Amino acid sequence: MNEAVTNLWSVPLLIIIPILTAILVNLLYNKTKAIRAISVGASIAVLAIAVLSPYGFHWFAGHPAVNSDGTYTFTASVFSWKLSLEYYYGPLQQILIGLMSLLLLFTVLIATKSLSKNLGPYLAIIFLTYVSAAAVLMTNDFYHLWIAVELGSLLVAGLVASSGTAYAQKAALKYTFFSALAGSGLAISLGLILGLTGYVNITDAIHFLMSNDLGGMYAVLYVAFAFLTLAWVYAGGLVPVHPLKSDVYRSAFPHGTVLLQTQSKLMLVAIGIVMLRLFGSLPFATDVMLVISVLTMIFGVVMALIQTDLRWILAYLIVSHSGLVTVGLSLGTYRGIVGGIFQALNDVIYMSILLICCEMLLYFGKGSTSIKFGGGVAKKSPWLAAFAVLGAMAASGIPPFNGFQSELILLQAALEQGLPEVAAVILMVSVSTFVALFRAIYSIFLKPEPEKTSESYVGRFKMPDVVFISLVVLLSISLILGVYPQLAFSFINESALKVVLVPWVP
Amino acid sequence: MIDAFMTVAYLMVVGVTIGAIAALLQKDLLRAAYITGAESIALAFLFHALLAPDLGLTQAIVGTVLMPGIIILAILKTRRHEESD
Amino acid sequence: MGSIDSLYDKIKRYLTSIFGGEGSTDAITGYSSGELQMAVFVMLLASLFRIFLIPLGIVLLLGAAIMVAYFAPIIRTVELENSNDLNRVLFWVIVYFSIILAVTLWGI
Amino acid sequence: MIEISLQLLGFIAATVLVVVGIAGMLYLDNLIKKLIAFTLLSDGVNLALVSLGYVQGGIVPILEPDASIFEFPNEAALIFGPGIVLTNIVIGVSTTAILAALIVVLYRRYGSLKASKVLKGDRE
Repeated sequence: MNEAVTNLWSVPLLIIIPILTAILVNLLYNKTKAIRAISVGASIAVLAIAVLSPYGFHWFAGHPAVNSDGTYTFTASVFSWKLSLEYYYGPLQQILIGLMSLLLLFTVLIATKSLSKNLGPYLAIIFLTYVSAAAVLMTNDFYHLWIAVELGSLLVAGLVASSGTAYAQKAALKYTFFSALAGSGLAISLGLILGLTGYVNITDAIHFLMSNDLGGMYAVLYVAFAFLTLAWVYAGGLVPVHPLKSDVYRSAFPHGTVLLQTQSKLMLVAIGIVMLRLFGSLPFATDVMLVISVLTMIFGVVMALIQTDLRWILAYLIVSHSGLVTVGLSLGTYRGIVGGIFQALNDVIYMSILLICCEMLLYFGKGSTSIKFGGGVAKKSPWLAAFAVLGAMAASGIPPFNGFQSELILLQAALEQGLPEVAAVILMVSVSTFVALFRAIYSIFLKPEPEKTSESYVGRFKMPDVVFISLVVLLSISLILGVYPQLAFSFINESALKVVLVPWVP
Repeated sequence: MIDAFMTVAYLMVVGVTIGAIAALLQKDLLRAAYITGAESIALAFLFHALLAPDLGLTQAIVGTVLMPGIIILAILKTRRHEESD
Repeated sequence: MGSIDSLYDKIKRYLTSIFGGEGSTDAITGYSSGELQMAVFVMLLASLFRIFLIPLGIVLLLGAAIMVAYFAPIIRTVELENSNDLNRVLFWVIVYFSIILAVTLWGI
Repeated sequence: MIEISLQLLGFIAATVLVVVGIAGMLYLDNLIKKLIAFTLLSDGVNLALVSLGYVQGGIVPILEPDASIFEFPNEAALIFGPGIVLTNIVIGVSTTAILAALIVVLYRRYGSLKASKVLKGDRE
């Protein structure tokens, strides 16, 4: 029977509201009050839409799915050729986009508080970065995936370069040069998959690959996999490009890095799930992904250990924890995928706490967050010290916080697969995160202040209310997820089961 | 008829190749930008020959005007010749 | 002379010769723990080859242990290879890409 | 003389462009030269994608009013390559613009276009 077309209302709003806000804010350029009102309103609206929206599909190009008897349907669960560009908004998308909207709100609040020059274009780039991550997460076709990844990489460069230092501009230039290789690789990969299957829709492509014997054309599929891996590595900052990505994380403003790391982790999850769905059954595919993730974890954490600047330590730890996300995905089992996605969620939360603390240190210290900060910040701003210590505990997987739960699941998943070595590497990352972070936190916050700098920093540091509220919210989310992780599992479970059991369903 | 067409195609492939290499070997950056434009015309013909005339038109406009324009603007804002040392 | 003891001495001597001081500053603790992490990681990676053949894993593990003790301070090399030079990153990406292609196409 | 199809010719030209582009990005020191190499690389990728859709003896994939609908799918060249390429050209232009802007800004700071001077690997 023929059904009426019921497109979901929330998906286009989630894309269009930030784009319109970006255009408007860019036109306003320097009118701080108007920009603040519009951008805060838009991010609250996006957050409300993400939380309140029902689940469902949105079809562009309007092709209905054709049944075998010639009728058409829009129901996703029955087998049929979709032949359309489609977006899917499900539980996984809801929790990840909802969290990203919350972080967008905090980022916008902090940015409008701390910056005054060129505020409009900066906020426009922030909103567009949000759009790119949301689109990659929701899309179920190759065109949107490719365009969102390409634009996301350009926006990363823009966000970094707008922080204005020479180092940031160099980092942006290097990152954009590299997008030539990765973006072209992604285009070739999509071209090969489209040429092989003939379908833009990922569901259709998987159906085709499952129902047809490719014969000698399997080599083409492998080449497509290799190019897609290159794009995955580039978008998420995994091992061969991690020097460039850690530069990017280091040299943006810390509140910009909050959104940057959210974007790259969401892209890792989204593209990783697409790769699992498409290539999960190929021999060696998940092995290649696993090797890349293990190398990312270890190089990130070793480079974090040898830094002497809190911003560099955080940059390399973000890279290393991206490896934790992808190791779960690349194990390919149900528990591994749940652990990977849950790790991405937790990672985004606790790294944001630490990055906002870092932003406050920059604000207090007039530009210097090196370990040679001098100590004694805990006496002047005890709340900030408490937040930093608790955030570091969450990051290194200490029980009452959320990092512990996801790392436990990852360890179980690795041991289930018979890979105790990978479990050992996960433990090494967890312990070294603790060492690297507490080395910095001790010498910035807890060490007594040297006597001679008595003329500077007299009195207590006053933390802005916005920052205090956002830190409290993030820390309470972290605690709630750590004590009661089933809250997040109810969102993640379904999509992990789908990837393992019915990979063609988005 | 077909042979003439293929001959032109061969010529264009040779033109693309030589243009690419010549653009990168120039010492004068402005001339390198012009050569990129010429290489784009050959590329546009190849697109046309490969049954994608719309892309041929796009490439002809973008590749001969927009891309060299951006590069020339960058050269005018910086320096024209490569540094020697 | 115990091998662990001498390895630690080697790393510490190397790092104090670079940074100066008596071996308890921020940089030196970080570098030495990073060095030990790399050593453990190389041995773990070698032992992963037990998936294909258990004796191969044992042999590679022993070989990796000997290599680690022999080439002891590798942390500066690791740091250099992880530098953000554009050409170096491009080089590593091309190496990676060819390895991925070789491994996956080998499976056919 | 060996018979070479137009598709193979396109792939050869695309390979040359990609190889020249990657080699230029790796070995040339001038930032503008690296930018030109980048445009060559994206041109090569576009050409490869267009050649992928070529059908020997086919027609342009535009449905004429008097053409037969049933023969059209068998004769027309495949459309997916051009669909990607059109976007890729536009993305290439915007990337080129961003790169050129960053190069100009860095030139004002350092007074040099040499990548070995501007982009050498260092920590702040």
